[in-house]
Amino acid sequence: MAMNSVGRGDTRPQADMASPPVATFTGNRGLQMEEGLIFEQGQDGRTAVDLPEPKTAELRIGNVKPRTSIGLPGLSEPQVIRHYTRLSQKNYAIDAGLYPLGSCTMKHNPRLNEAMARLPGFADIHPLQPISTVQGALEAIDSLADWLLKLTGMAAVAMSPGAGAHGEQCGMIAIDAALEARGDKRKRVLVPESAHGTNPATAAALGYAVEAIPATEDGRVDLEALKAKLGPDVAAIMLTNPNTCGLFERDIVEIARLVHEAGALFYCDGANFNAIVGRVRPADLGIDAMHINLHKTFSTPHGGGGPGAGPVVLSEALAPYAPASAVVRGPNGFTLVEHAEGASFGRMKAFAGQMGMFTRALTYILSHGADGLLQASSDAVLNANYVLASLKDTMSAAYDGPCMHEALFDDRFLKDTGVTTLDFAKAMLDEGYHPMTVYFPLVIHGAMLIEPTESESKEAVDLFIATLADLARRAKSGDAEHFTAAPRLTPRRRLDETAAARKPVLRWRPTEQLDEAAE
Amino acid sequence: MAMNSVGRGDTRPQADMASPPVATFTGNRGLQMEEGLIFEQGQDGRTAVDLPEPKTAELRIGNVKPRTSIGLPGLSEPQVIRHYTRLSQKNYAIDAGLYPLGSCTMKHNPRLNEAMARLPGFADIHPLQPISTVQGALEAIDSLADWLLKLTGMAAVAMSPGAGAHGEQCGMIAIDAALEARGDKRKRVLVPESAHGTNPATAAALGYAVEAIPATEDGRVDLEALKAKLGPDVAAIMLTNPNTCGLFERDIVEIARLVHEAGALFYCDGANFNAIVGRVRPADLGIDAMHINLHKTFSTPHGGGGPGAGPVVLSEALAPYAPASAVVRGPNGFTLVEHAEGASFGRMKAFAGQMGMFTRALTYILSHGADGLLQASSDAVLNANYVLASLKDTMSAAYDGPCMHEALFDDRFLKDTGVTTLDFAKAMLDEGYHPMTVYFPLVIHGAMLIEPTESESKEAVDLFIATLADLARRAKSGDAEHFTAAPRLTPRRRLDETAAARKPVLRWRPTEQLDEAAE
Amino acid sequence: MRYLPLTDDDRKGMLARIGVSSVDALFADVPEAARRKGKIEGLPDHAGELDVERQMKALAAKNMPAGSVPFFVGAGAYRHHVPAAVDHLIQRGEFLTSYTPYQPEVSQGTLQYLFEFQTQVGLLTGMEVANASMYDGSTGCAEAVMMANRVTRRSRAILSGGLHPHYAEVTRTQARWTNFTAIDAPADVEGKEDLAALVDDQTSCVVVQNPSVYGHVRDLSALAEACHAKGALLIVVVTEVVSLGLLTPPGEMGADIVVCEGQGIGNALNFGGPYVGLFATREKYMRQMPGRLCGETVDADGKRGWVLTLSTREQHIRREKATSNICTNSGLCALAFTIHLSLLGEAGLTKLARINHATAIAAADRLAKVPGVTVVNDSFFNEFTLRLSRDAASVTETLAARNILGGVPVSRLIAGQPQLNNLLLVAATETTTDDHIEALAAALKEIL
Amino acid sequence: MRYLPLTDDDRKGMLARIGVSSVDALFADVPEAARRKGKIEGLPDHAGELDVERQMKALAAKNMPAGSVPFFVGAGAYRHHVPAAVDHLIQRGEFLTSYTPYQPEVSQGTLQYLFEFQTQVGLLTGMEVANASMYDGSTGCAEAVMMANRVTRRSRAILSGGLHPHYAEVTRTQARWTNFTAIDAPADVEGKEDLAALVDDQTSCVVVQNPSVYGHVRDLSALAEACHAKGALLIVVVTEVVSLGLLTPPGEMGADIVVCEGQGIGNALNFGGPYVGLFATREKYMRQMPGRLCGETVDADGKRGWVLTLSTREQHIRREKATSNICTNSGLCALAFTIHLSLLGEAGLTKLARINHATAIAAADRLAKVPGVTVVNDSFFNEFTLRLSRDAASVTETLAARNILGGVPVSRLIAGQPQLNNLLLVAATETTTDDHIEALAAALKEIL
Ligand SMILES: Cc1ncc(COP(=O)(O)O)c(C=O)c1O
Ligand SMILES: Cc1ncc(COP(=O)(O)O)c(C=O)c1O
Repeated sequence: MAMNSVGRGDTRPQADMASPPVATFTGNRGLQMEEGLIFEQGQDGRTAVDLPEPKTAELRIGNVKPRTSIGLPGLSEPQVIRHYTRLSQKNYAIDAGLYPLGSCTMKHNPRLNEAMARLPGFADIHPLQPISTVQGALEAIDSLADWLLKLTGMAAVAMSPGAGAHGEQCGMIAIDAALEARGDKRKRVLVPESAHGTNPATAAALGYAVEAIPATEDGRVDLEALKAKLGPDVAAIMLTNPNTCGLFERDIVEIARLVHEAGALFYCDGANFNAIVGRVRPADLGIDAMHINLHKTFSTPHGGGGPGAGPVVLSEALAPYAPASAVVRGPNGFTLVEHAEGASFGRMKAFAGQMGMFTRALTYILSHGADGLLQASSDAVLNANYVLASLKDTMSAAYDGPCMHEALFDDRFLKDTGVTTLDFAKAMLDEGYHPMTVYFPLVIHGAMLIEPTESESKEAVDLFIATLADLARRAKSGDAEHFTAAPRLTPRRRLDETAAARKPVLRWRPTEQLDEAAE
Repeated sequence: MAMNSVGRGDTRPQADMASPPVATFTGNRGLQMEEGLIFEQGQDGRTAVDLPEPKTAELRIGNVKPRTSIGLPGLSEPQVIRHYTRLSQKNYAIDAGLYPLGSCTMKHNPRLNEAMARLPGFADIHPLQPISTVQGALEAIDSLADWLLKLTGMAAVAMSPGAGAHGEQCGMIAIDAALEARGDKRKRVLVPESAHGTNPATAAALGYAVEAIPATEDGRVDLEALKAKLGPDVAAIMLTNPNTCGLFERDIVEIARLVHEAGALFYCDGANFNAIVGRVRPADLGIDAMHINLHKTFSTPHGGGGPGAGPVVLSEALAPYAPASAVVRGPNGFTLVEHAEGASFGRMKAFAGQMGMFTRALTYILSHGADGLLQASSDAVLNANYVLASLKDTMSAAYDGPCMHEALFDDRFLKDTGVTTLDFAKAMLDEGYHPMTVYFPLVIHGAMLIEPTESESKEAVDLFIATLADLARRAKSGDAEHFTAAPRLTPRRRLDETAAARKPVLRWRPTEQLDEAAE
Repeated sequence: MRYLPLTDDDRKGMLARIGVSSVDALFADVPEAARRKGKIEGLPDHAGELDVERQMKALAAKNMPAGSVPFFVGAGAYRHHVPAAVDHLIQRGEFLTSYTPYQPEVSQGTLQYLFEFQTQVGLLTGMEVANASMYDGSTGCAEAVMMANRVTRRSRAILSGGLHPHYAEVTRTQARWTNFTAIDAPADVEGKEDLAALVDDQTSCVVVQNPSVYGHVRDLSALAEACHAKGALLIVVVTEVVSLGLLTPPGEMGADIVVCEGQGIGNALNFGGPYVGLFATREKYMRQMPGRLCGETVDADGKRGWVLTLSTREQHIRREKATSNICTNSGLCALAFTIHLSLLGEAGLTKLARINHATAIAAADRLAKVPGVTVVNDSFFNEFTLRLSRDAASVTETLAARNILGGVPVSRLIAGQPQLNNLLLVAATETTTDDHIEALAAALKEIL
Repeated sequence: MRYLPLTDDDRKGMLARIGVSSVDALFADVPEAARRKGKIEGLPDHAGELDVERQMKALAAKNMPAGSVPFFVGAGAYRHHVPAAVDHLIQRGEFLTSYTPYQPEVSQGTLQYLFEFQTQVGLLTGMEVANASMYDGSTGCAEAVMMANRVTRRSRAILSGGLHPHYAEVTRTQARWTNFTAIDAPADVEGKEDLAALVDDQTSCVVVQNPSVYGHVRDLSALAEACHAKGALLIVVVTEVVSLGLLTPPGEMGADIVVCEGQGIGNALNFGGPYVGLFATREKYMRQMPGRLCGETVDADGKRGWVLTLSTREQHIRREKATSNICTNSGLCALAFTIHLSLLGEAGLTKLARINHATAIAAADRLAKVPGVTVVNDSFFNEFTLRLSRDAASVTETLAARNILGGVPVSRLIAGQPQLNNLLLVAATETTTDDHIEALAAALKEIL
């Protein structure tokens, strides 16, 4: 590894010296702090904001009573800062290490994007200000939309969905609307077995019977099976491409042809668009709708679970059905269509979309440019194939390469070791790695889906590979306990999820209430 | 403790379960990452900035050769972010825990101050822009100066010194200049034994013989000894008040009288001004000069060692000698005197001072207001006395209370335990506490100087007290090994300072150079 | 490219290990016809920070920030002062750049704040349980109706005429395409509607907003009883979360589901998003909730910790049988909310709400004195409706030209109802000064 | 008060444990005469964030930010683009709110970056060792002279006429009060001074700036030789650190001590501070250096780590025998420097320097065409001197009135030398656009 070939005394690649058990009074372990709930730290009357007295004590709240007590804890600012700083220190993050969660695209989140999203001209404008006072915001949305259209080759884009699943819903409603418009109500939606859970959930919510399409040996849609399932009551296929096994659907053009021939429409789950940006225009594959997770492909930060944004690109056939709000470029500047007009199917969300995500994504896109986006997807695919090639003999690859942006392994290499995929993942935590996505896609036994992304250096990927290889050797060598007892070096060890679900405790309650409840 | 009386399952006060030793391949331990030097991660041609091509390749650099190689490593932005994020995770900080470093005043650093200092109107202005374009900056400096003058009651303030020690130098030069102006060159400066190292260092640099004033049993200047030392060749006394033992110099008014009587001047080290802000005006004590560490009393962040700012307030007698640059309020706005005029002794530093610290301190001061500053110093003193009262029987207090903002202990309670002050401090690291200041002031054996500051809640101070009491009990119980082996849970265990000093390695060098050097 | 660490040498070495000669070879599965040679046309190449910053600032400069002018715009998004601590903390990489807490051992930070968030939402709304957030209030509203349909096994929802029109549209869109019926009550400008009469034993739920989009504040207890009498649920929508610092919470009025737009605490206006939907209900409906839930448990050493729980409701486990398709939610906005609310605490939130109310009273009283202006409301929290002597949309444009953002014309929200054209929604918060109110009053006096 | 966690109940309980009845009792040691009763007069009480923010923003609004106008001001402080990553990282609480790394086991983050900083400074300046920072370049300059005095046991320093006048003043002030002699060479506007002749065997050092304050770039090798021949040291001052990306470093020219203002990398203009002084020397003088030093070592487990070292030079150990009284230095600014330089790397810094130089060439060539303007310099890095047809100070005021910050009149730096009154220092960096240059040229054409 380059990073260790120079310098001296770098301790990284050495095995860590085991230190003896140490008990502490506080429960803290050096810089790893124990921290109670915010509710356990409150005191009456204390607050971390200084506010002036209200100008009047008068109340004009009709027949509603003013509230007497809420139950919120009172803390000072230093306490709140410390509390959330400590909580943050219990999290893994891209900023701190490789985060190879397949399908989730944990790539670098540039801080420039954060700074730009916080310009008062973007952050401090209201969605219902007069249109004349938000021309820059509309232009930014329009620019981003223009990039998305050019990169996908599609006819239109609905910007408002709040995340990928919301985008799926938007796209599928558009398909519904188009079918309805031609008086052709259909009943079934075809979804590969390997699909992300949001696909069947979305289709089912719209009242469709969801039918699984099986996969071939090599991890793609079984074309013959698909043909057999297609028919006049199939409304759409929902296909992820590159698919959730990290593979490009080789027959996708043919699939599109067959789907259209059957009078159905083609919804493409674009969560993995990041593998092909700049290299393949989805329009050229024959799709009708695709959501783009700005929080994956265009790097708006995941933020511990959100927010995201899921604009949906649409074909000519679906464009008329796009929901409000929509930005329109006109001769005298930009306007915002805020009411569903014409064939528009309605509205997905209040206001005009996840503006804060748009500014970040646009900043990311302008920074990369056409050449950079192409290089990014190339590097993402290169890194994944490098992992696949380097580990396929040590671990067990689900499919031969080449893969796209993520490499899929199964648990055959753990056979008879007493180590499960979950154990293997937990041992990675002790090594300072967030595990890959595990047990997804469901079609692969003990699946491990590794997406390094383009943000990782070769040095980092090399160390990751070496670590996984070492763990695999260790598992095979019979040291199952190293895995089943893992993690042991994390802020918490394995958590009892069964107990959590059996008698759910979803919120803190003051002791008195708990006692009452127990009575 | 209030925070544990409600809620349930809070693990904080329990003793931590010891976990078995675990070796890892990476050397990482869960979220605690190993990280090499930036120089060990570079690759040629890689950079984390994208710059356009220069408009011309022409060089106009006279007879100087353009540089061919520097030796800097090339990294991408994600690598740099990760590197410094990981480094930060190896640091203790106020944000993460109680930081009771006596004399250092590790109080809460409000983020509002950071935000205000970064307003382009403050951060993006040049010190040599036309004065008409920086009126707001000069007004901010003037406002801060006004607060400092009102809080101290002094006649003038020199704003430019870069930190406390620089302020000392400024004040002592002013004293020098005043003495010189009256044709009265003197040779000696009196400094208490307990003084901070910067005091004698400053006096010595100005060519003075530094003479120690002994302390009384109760930790104050020995008035009789002082009288004996005062004489016509004494230029000044440098006295910290509250002093470095955390005590108010009871006789300070008398001391000032005696010093002045002897024709000398009174330099007060104001590092501990935070104990008395709003309660005592130093002018009323009879001092002639005092620096104020904005990075202590007024909470500009310490930043791992700086920057700070050390404005010096001056008496009428010294005011004429203040250095450039100085802000002057005039009928047509503010002006900046940039050249030493009249009796001014010169210039301490380029430009007009640590503006970025001024804006932070002013924000802090405006936030607190006169009432809040008084409450802050009251709470600081209360917290310290609470620690003193709570631990004086478990540990050994150097002096009886009341103390000011910090409580001083010695190592008598560790007698015959085999545990030193240093060991005790290192055991605190395992408990998640930064130790107090140790072995300072030098006059106290094995000194432990605890300054909780006003930013700590009673709950936090209670847990701190309980932890120290537990450690003290543990030490007395004969478990010396727990201390001598500490710390064991920190990113590094005890570091070999002797080896570091014996053959100093002050920078990284590429392996080739090291090999050459070894030959 | 500053974000890409691989060097050309790296790439060569890696291709060699893979055993292909170029990256193109890795894309062999792409049908020939769909492979693009060279870059996609019409798009610029990469740009440095300075350059991108200039482009983005140029766009930002074409907008009129709320903070730069007298500002009275609300109608579902409110400008409150967010302490600097909030933005500092949510930008810590450990929060910002982490994923959904699927590996709880290294995600306790996220999980614990979600648990705190759920608790805060429960306390604020007066409900028993809350989820870990929805995209925003409007999507939460639609999800609430779908949940009510599941709980009651009915499919007729009644939407109040005081419900924010965008919320109603989102819910109607859901209704239309996921097959339930949404009955719209007429615009309730005066705040006098009585929906109880519409509730029958086909009704799954009544959705009512409090304060209503026109600002009226009402006790909903009677409506709740009417709903419950017919086996329907009462869904209460709150678009201004700060109001919960002053008003009896929906939970105490008998609400079964409370949906709230949480933006007002911790989050900037952001031209409409990202925001954060609060979603709370009674314990007995817990398993019908959409979205993620964080629950308490213990680890292998017996220490308290948190995990995502009850995920058998969710799409990634339950797939086509999930309670909702939501996956990514509003995590970081929820964190901002949680931190801001922790800073406020009981005393702070209560006072903040009082200040908002007092400021709005001052604004209403001052504006009522302007000829051509009538205040419609008897009751309100921090927003009320004005009836102007002429078209409100053109008035707001005229005000904007004078650098005053004077409110939201109702016609902006509801198209095609000319009788609403003169109505203007005016909001005031703790950021509104006397000078702002005076400026608006003076300008209106001239314009009307 | 939001920053104070103690409640009145807390205070009561604590006083009880202490055994006093009031906090006042804790101040019993304060002489009666000096005790103030009640608050200090004439000062306002505490204020909330919103209020303070308004006050501070009002002040900020009275300044003209460099980024808002064509900007050519330099003379010791330079406006460069600092990547957003820098400010993000230095605001992490673990860096921002930590103290000097006195407990190395929990300060490895700070120590490691200081070690990296020292290495970077060594590489940039071409010197062997560097310290962990000084307040800024000017104080570093004075410290360098005092160090040279210690090393040579002499006390006569020669200050170049090309040295920044503030640096010269700071050094002269030190000289005057710490008893050494500083000999000022006359202002070297043309960049032709020859100091070698002044060096004698009483000379402790020659202090020369490169590029000089007038912008001239010179090879100092001959001067270094002349110094060494007489047993004197050559101190080279660099006020624009970015120049080290293009020019042969002082170390290669034979400098013994290099002092550099590091602001230009990583740090904003900040109206003059805080900045960061870089201080480097030869290994043999290591123990004579002022300031903190970070050194490599191992821990009890044999792992590499870092500590503050050689502190026997420093005031806290050595007291009156210390090499300097410096304690607090410029830690966080050094971190900003280190991060920015890590982002730049070899390729980035080199290119950045080239861009600066090329932009300055373009500016010089364009301005030279303006009637009434003569470019004084044959050589420069990114700043040069113009001789105008009239008083430069009034010209900059006129430019400012037209929203152009056109440079620094030499008379602002050196008072009382009328022959310098028409000289204007003009700097250009990567942030300077063609439009800016054109705007300045056009305005000068009208004004002159
Ligand atoms: C393949 C796939 N489809 C859809 C989604 C849903 O996207 P979101 O989480 O943005 O709703 C995901 C996200 O995890 C995904 O990986
Ligand atoms: C008592 C005392 N005096 C002087 C100083 C020096 O201040 P600075 O570090 O700002 O130079 C300190 C700082 O530690 C101090 O505690």
